[in-house]
Amino acid sequence: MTQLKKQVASTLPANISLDWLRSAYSHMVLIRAFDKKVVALQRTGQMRTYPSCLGQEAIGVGIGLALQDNDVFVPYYRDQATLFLRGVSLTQIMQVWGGDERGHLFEGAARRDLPLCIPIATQMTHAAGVAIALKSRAEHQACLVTCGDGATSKGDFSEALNLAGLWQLPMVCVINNNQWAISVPLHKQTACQTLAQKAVAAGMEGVQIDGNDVAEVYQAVDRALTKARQGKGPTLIEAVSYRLSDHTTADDATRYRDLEQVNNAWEREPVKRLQSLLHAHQGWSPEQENALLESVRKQVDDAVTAYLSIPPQPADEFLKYQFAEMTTPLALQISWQHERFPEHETSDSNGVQKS
Amino acid sequence: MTQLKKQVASTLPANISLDWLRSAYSHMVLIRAFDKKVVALQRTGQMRTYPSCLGQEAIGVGIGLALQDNDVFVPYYRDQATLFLRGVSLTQIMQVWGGDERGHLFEGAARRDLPLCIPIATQMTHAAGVAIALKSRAEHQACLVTCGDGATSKGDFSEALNLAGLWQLPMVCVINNNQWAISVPLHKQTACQTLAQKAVAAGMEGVQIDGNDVAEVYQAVDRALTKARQGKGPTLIEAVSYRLSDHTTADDATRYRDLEQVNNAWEREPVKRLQSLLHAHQGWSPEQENALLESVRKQVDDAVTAYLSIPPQPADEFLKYQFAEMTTPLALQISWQHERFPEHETSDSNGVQKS
Amino acid sequence: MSVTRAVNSGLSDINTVHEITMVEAVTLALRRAMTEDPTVVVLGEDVATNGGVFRATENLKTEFGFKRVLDTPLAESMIAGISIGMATHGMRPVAEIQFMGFIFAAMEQIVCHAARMRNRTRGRLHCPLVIRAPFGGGIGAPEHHSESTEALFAHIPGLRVVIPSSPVRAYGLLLSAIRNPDPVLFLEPKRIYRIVRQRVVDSGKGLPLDTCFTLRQGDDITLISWGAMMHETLQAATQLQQRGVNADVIDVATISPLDMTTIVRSVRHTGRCVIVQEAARSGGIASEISARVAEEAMPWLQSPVQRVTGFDTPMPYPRHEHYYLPTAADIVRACERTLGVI
Amino acid sequence: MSVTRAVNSGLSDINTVHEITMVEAVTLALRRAMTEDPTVVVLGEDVATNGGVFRATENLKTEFGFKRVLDTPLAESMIAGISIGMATHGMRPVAEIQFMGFIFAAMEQIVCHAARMRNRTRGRLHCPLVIRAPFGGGIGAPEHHSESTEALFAHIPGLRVVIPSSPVRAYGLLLSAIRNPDPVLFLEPKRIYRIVRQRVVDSGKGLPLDTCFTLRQGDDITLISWGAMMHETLQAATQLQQRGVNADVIDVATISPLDMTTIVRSVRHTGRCVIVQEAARSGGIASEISARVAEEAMPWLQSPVQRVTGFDTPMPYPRHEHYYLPTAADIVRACERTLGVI
Ligand SMILES: Cc1ncc(C[n+]2csc(CCOP(=O)(O)OP(=O)(O)O)c2C)c(N)n1
Ligand SMILES: Cc1ncc(C[n+]2csc(CCOP(=O)(O)OP(=O)(O)O)c2C)c(N)n1
Ligand SMILES: [Mg+2]
Ligand SMILES: [Mg+2]
Repeated sequence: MTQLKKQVASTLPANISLDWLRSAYSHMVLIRAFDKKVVALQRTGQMRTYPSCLGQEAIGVGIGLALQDNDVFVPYYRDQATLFLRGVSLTQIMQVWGGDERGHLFEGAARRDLPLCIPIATQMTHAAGVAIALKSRAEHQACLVTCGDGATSKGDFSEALNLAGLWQLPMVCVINNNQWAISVPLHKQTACQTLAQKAVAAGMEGVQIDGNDVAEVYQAVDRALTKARQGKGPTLIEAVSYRLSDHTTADDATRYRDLEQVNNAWEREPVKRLQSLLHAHQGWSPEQENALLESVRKQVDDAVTAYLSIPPQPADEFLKYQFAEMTTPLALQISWQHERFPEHETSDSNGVQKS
Repeated sequence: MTQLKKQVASTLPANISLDWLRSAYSHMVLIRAFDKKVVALQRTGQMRTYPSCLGQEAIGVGIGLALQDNDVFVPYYRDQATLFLRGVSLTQIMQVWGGDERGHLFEGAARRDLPLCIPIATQMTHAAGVAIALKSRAEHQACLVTCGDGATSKGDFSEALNLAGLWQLPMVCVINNNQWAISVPLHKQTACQTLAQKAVAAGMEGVQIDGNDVAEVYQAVDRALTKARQGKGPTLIEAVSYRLSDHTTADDATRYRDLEQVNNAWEREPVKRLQSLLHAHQGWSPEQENALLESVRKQVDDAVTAYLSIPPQPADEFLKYQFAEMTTPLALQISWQHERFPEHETSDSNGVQKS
Repeated sequence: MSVTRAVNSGLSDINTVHEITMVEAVTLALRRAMTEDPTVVVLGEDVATNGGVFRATENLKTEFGFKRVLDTPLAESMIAGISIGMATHGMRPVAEIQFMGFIFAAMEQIVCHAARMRNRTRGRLHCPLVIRAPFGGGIGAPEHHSESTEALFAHIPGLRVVIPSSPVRAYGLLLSAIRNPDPVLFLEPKRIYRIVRQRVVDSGKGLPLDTCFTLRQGDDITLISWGAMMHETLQAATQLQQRGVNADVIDVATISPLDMTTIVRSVRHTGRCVIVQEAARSGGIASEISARVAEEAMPWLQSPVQRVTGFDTPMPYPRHEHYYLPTAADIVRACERTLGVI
Repeated sequence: MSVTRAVNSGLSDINTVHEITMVEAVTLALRRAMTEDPTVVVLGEDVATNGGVFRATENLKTEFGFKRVLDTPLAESMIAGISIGMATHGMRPVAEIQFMGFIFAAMEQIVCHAARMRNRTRGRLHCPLVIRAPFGGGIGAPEHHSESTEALFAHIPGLRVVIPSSPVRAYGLLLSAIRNPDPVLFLEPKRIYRIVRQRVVDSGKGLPLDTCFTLRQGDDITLISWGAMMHETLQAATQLQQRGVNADVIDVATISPLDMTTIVRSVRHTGRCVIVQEAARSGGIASEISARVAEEAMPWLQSPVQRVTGFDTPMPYPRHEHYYLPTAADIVRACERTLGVI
């Protein structure tokens, strides 16, 4: 296990090009702008409870760039960056957090990915199951699952790793160690010195990396994925970062943590840090920055416009996805919705919305 | 972590007297005889499904001798030896496995102990809770919990240890590693090289010991209990042994394991091994052996007689322990039992059995 | 039809002098219980420093210290399991499950242990614990934060399930739940955590468990509900009254064990019965009550019992949850059917 | 009173030519499903080398190899969770929970994920998995090995709950469950695993889910049950017949979603109804059926529906479990009450 690097590197990481860094930087800037916008939408009542990924962009982007299209991604709820890189549109991400299941109609490489998982750590065993399926077809793909630091206390985490280690599953788990589980700091979550060493209990490899360094995240994840695809077993990666935002828009972190700690964390935040590195290597000009910000603004604005113009589902639509075939009780309940809501709010019998 | 000793020691353990060994030996012989008898009772229809502790006597006796009366014991289901040393009568142990809750009316030091726990690993968090209670009263007692090797795969195991490590609870967990979870051998349960090292994930101490050496069990448990009572935190102890019997009387182990492995295990079984040690040190005579066997036979026979003569509970009795106060629905259901069963099979309104 | 008599016992009226909210009443009861009994301990995720995500445990850590208000690691099964261990050894844990949607990880501990410890040991040990959990929809929370799955717990022998529907009842029932020597699941309808204020006297007086509360008396129809839906049910009763129909309105409060005496007495009197639940329709508490009413009051029933319920789906994500939740209009319509006016 | 017509479709008669037991029928269906569909995989504790503690998966490992018959580590939540992952990715896992009493650790996965994957992704993903679990009392097994908690699962939207009561139905329903694209909890009443043999043709034909089976036809009273209690229910029907009372006997089979059409049709015909369940009384499936019958057939009912059930306690330890289990005599007595003869 490596120990968390505390200083910010100023040399270029080996085997990483300036182009790659520029691209990673662009993604990170986009996600940060997007995230900020969604929080703003929530404040104005156009968005539901939303978990910001502020400060975690390097983890999400590093993972997203390392995943191949035919790998499978099993997200938790703070994975906006990775989902976007998997092909989920910003609009769909907003749709999910705007309280609409249709956001889960993922596109692109994500069409086989699992939906966001809210019950903590439960996604861990799903990922093991996906990995079993991939392995059974000898497809040389891997499954990558994420979770938070708090999630490591929940039984599912251990159960899934134990199985992954035992069956040598093509699975990579990245812990987004943002040091907080809502109001509970990591040192009140476990006495384990690092989360990476939780891998010992599963007889598998554990690595701790700097989750604010997108290149390090990318390289560690890429290495672990390659290993998994080659049938060489699972890896647990602890990516150490910091949750710069409130837990969600429903939370007020000033109730439980010092501003000083947060300010210190801002010193190491991943976007600024990568920008400095690019600057230090003459890899990024003010013009490029301006062009990027402009393009990002447009992308985000377009996504918001699209999001805000999605009509609600008809009042009976949520009754249609319980089973592949309609059941008698549900058919009856659909008819009740037709009585409860005016015609234009329910779809016709073919499931096509009328208005 | 120590590694499992494979050879049988022939020197006397330090700080252990011959007297102590003789006493431990007597308990082990008693439990073995008892265990054999209960299996026989099951074969003749006088006992329900029973999990033999054949081969695990050193673990149970070692723990039982190390526990103090005011410690709390949280057993799993294969803890006949320890329960007996806690003051639970052989009759009560039989009563539990004969399918009668009244066997759980433990006596002696066990009156505050938890009942046998059947859902695997769930007792782990109970023990942590008991340890919290002990710690909150600053009573300098410890809580000892047991589980099987299979139990270490279940989430509760990790959740409990994580908390014990974090809150430095006065808790000791002894894993009875008998190498099998019904038909699943340990190497199909986990890739973790030792179970003791599962402690790493909880940031606590883990020790592997020879579970066939009663003195080693006693000393490791005693040390861990002392440490716990002193407020120095929890310990995980992996006691390596072998399940010489079928999983329970409902199981047929020949279906899934080699006789050869079992025969090898018999070479290291704890009772014979302790007897040899005593013999080697002139600590045990044939007369003593005969007297012991005679006393053991009598104890077991008396217990069986007592067990077989326990009358059933009245037909309405099981309805009376749901809540401290009788509820309306249950009172009604008791009246139904009075209609369903003849008067002599139900108790009178004071809960006193009539016949 | 007769005149409705608004019951004014101070305990039963949702519309009394406004003073504290239901979530504040929960805090008040917790503080009271902790003050009078040093073995009462509050535990759960984010309950101490943060005071709970709904602030139900606000300030308790400051008042009682970190030995009695415990922020646990994130593991619901563990929270339930340690509560059981603590309860069997002289403590009275009041555990919070942050949202009822996350209680399922603790199901094994609740079903297999909390609810059985007394029976299994024939009374040698018992398990005086309370598990509190906010539940129900209508606040636009993410997936898993809005379900009403109380029926799953009401079918577990040995477990009490208590649901307050007003600040006064939250205070009184929670105190009784904590003092009760057996395990209680205390479900808090979070939609009404803050919508009503009520004068709550911190008298330390508990309210009876296993007992329905009659919130309004009337001769024409019996309306039965619990939790947040009491609100819509009372609204419906008011609308009915304006049309001259007087409803007996019953808050079940303890959904297990059920106080069928009060319910059957009312239905035998009114001859008509509508039961309102937010939970999924099939296999809910409304079905249990409906079955019992039919079995025990059939000769008195002038028309079949009606159930107004949620649907046999999970609660939709927030954008569409209003499609799911029963409304006062739904209740009135069911009453009309029962009364034969439509 | 009319003459009982014993239905002889070969599917519905518990007393046909003896050939294989119900547990053997389970194995036969598993083998058939694995043969015809290479994505079907069996997993669980002790299912491979040991062939399952009840031998339901006997020899499957030898026939299909260890890649399709998986002995898992001991963790029910994990078993359910990996099944969900596998099912969303092209496999059809058939997971065994060794005893239903140990399913609670998997509750979160079942409620929060298996039952919701299709809805939550609006049909993009689905979850074709089967969880098999032996359940019910009467074999004298230790604590937690004898409960009937099917009602807890029948209230979960998105989950099918299927219970066979004969070898023929075990075979046909399990095949249909495995082929079904949605999650099915398949509960096997272990008390009747081996007490009846029946000729089962390995035709590969499934039996319809979501459909009751009428095992006997009669005009005088409707007897409704499922699982092992079908046995006592049929015995009671025979005893009644000897007294000239002819019962319509319905095996519910799929307890969620319920086929109320068949049930209501029968009760409207007979005017009397007794429902038999082994599970604890309050909040069980019998209550759901009773409520629905009362709501939909009240004008036809000549007397209130009767429920014959277990008690509101856990199953007693084996020595006293006969005090708990409903008997044919209990059912006959309830019928007598319904018929007004006592
Ligand atoms: C099983 C479960 N319990 C509780 C919650 C409520 N909850 C949501 S997020 C959270 C903290 C998670 O912390 P962590 O795993 O560190 O992830 P982070 O949010 O910090 O990324 C909690 C307790 C939940 N979603 N699921
Ligand atoms: C939660 C749960 N799942 C399954 C079972 C069935 N079962 C009883 S014992 C056992 C194996 C336990 O093995 P181990 O933990 O090694 O203990 P041992 O019996 O070997 O002492 C299993 C699977 C159970 N009792 N509880
Ligand atoms: Mg975190
Ligand atoms: Mg073992």
